[in-house]
Amino acid sequence: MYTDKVMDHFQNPRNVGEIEDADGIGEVGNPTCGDMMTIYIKVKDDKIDDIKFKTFGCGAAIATSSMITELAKGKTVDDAYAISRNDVAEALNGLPDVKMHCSNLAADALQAAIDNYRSKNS
Amino acid sequence: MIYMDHAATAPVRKEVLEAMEPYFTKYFGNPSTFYTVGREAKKAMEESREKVAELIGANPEEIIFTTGGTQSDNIAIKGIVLKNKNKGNHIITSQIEHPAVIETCKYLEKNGFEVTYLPVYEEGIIKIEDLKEAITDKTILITIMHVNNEIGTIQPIAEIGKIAKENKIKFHTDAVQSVGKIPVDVNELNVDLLSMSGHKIYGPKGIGALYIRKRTRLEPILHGGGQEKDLNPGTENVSGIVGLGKACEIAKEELEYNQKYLTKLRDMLIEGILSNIEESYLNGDLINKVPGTANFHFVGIEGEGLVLLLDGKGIAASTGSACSSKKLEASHVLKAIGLEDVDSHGSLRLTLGSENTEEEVTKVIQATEEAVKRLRSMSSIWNQ
Amino acid sequence: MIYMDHAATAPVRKEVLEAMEPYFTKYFGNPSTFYTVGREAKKAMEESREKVAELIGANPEEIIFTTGGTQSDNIAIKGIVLKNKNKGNHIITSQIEHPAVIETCKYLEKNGFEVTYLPVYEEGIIKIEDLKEAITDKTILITIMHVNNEIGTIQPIAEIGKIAKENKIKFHTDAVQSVGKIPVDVNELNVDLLSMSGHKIYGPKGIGALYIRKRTRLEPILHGGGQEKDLNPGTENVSGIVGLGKACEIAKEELEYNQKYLTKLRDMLIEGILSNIEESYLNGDLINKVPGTANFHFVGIEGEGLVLLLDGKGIAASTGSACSSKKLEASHVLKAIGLEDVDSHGSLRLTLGSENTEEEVTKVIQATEEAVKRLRSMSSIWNQ
Ligand SMILES: Cc1ncc(COP(=O)(O)O)c(C=O)c1O
Ligand SMILES: Cc1ncc(COP(=O)(O)O)c(C=O)c1O
Ligand code: FES
Ligand code: FES
Repeated sequence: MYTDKVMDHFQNPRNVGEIEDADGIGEVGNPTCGDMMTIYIKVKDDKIDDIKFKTFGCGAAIATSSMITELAKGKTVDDAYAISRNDVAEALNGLPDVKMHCSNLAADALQAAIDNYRSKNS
Repeated sequence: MIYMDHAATAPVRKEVLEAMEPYFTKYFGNPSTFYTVGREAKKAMEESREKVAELIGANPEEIIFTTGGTQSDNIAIKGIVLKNKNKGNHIITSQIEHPAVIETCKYLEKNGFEVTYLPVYEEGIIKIEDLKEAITDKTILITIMHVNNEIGTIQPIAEIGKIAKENKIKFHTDAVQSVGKIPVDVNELNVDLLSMSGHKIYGPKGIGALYIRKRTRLEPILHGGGQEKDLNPGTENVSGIVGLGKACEIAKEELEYNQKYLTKLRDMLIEGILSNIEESYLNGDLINKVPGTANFHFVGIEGEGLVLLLDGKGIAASTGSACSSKKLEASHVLKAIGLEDVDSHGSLRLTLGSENTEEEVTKVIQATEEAVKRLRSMSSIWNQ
Repeated sequence: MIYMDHAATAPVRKEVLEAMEPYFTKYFGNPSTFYTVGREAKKAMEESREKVAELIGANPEEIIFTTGGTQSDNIAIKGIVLKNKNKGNHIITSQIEHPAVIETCKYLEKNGFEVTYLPVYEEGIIKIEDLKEAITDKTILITIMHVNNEIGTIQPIAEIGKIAKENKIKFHTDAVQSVGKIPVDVNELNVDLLSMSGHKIYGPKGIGALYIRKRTRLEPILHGGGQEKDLNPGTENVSGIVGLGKACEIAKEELEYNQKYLTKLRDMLIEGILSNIEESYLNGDLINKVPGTANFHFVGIEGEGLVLLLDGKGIAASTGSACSSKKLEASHVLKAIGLEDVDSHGSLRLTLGSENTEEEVTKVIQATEEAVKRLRSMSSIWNQ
């Protein structure tokens, strides 16, 4: 069902947690639908300096959260904002069709966090 | 591996496989033929029919072999309503039936029939009052499952059957999850039709049976060479039939012991989980429940992840979470007993079998505790 | 035992049973579950789907598993006509189809459909001219078997398929008796749907497959948990599926050799019987025939007695005689090729398999000669 990469990120998720003094927080999803994702970012010199997540959701939701934090870390804010759901799915060597929306969620959460950061810094 | 998903399927017992083997290679004849190797096959089939009948208190002539629980349900429900459509068009069932029954009813709704889906309340059990109220002079079939596959609750089948009889309405029960697990007697239960499946009782997959009370007429839904009273045509799955017979024989012998043993294991499991894991709850009634089944929900986590983490520790378990289903819909059963979507997402079903041990139960409690902790530590909706 | 009734069923090959065994007890999981033991089952199922597809030149996604040839025929025929009933109500088939097709067509006739049964003449083969004439603008399905199970004749499927395509009519073929015996390629044959069965090719009973060309839509006739593209719901018969896959793999490997070998044995059989037994005749075309099948009639005797005498000598064979059938009707196939009832009563079908030997053929010729002589010696309609 899941690729080895997905299972790896599910079982050993990177960057789990919260950032106390985050520069941006993005929260998407709905617990009723079984998914709820929060991404915290810390920005330094226009780059994602630190990033953490917390997710209530399926294996794919956790793995995509983990993967997007890896993809975003160190990128400029603009580049991080441009990460698409396909980028996430591809980096995980693919996701089952019904789980593609989970990677959507991860991209949305990161964008929401960046929006939140930008709104505070404009 | 610790296998705790016996409501999904069970391994074939060694004795069952041994009984089957000669019918693949030695007595391989087509039971419709009348030379020796065909007659041997036929004979084995009829012996198996007797064993199936014996387990449920029926006559062998009242048993037809099918390709599983789903086909039994389809043959029974469509067979009765198509045969009796000039008498009425109303069917009564429950909200927590297996898809084999629910989807069949939905299909019939699209074809001119009306269906009442009785509620089951928090306990997961229908109310006889609701049933009585639902009956009209157009009601031609009541179909209510004996034991639910997700939460294990037992419906008051004998009582339903009495009411059906009084009202001259045909009564079918899907007993796929009760046969071989609790006592099932077609006469005590007052049923006209009863579905069962081999692979839930340590028999092979792809074989089942349908009990059809004498003088109950069905319209066939499959057409062909006339096997199984014209209701399941096609060359008979002889080895599967022999396996089903053997599985029934063993189930009968071990029923009493297993009921006690599995009740003990299950209660240990429930006690262990509820006392060790905070914010954990049992789904469905505790008392009217089949011995081996326990269904929990854990606040703040999602069931698919839980099942995957348990799998990582060699434990096979199941969830009613939407995220694990193909259609991303939460379990209709958990919904029917009043669980909020967010709670049904955190559900875990553990169903025990006779090969499980106390040691395994202890391990599963511990592994579940760890997995729930871990998932909560990364959950965005868990805050302690 | 000398087994010469391979058109009825065949023993499961040793390699097939060996391939199946782990899926009863070790990889016994329900393929719908997503923990390891369920995923193993699912994986085996998909590998098997590839093997089935490969044997008939299809894509794996175009294969669904069924419970046998009869179910494949029912799912295909009813599925197509119910899906397309707003386009027309006419079906074309032949007079010599298997009951799985004929009875399905008769049932549809009772439900508003019209069916043309094409004649097959003395050769047992339809005429393309007849087919062309039968087509109307209401025709929504042509269903014609590839190889007949009684006389072994091969229909011009590729040609029929071409005409169906030109007229935009869906085309189904019952290939239960051709798959694994002669080359079958769904694209060369121009078919939209093709039925096959496991137990005719040394696989297990109770398992089959249906090829459904991409973008061909069917109305489901069974309802349940959505397995096999919603067309055959129910927990999958994993061991059976694995067995079918293995049987297909072996059939593919040995096809060329077996075709030659069985043709040789069969010709030896035909030559031996016709030259040794007076007033003996071959039923159906000799040329357009599957390698292993030979169907005879012997003047002055009755088939059931013949089969019983042969059985007494350890030979398993079959007859188209009414006296051996449940309904006491003579074979509709022998009738369709113009045999008088009295002749079809004296019919004998011998169908060879790869485990048969020349020595066995010799013995069968001799035993048949003796048995026919014996029956004639007591026959009231035999006078020499
Ligand atoms: C209650 C119930 N009914 C019907 C079925 C269907 O049985 P089968 O999988 O043999 O078709 C199942 C199990 O899948 C079940 O649990
Ligand atoms: C031509 C043909 N079609 C269909 C069938 C039915 O197949 P099954 O017995 O697998 O249902 C058979 C054999 O019985 C057959 O010979
Ligand atoms: S969170 Fe529900 S499917 Fe991924
Ligand atoms: S002669 Fe007895 S059944 Fe035909």
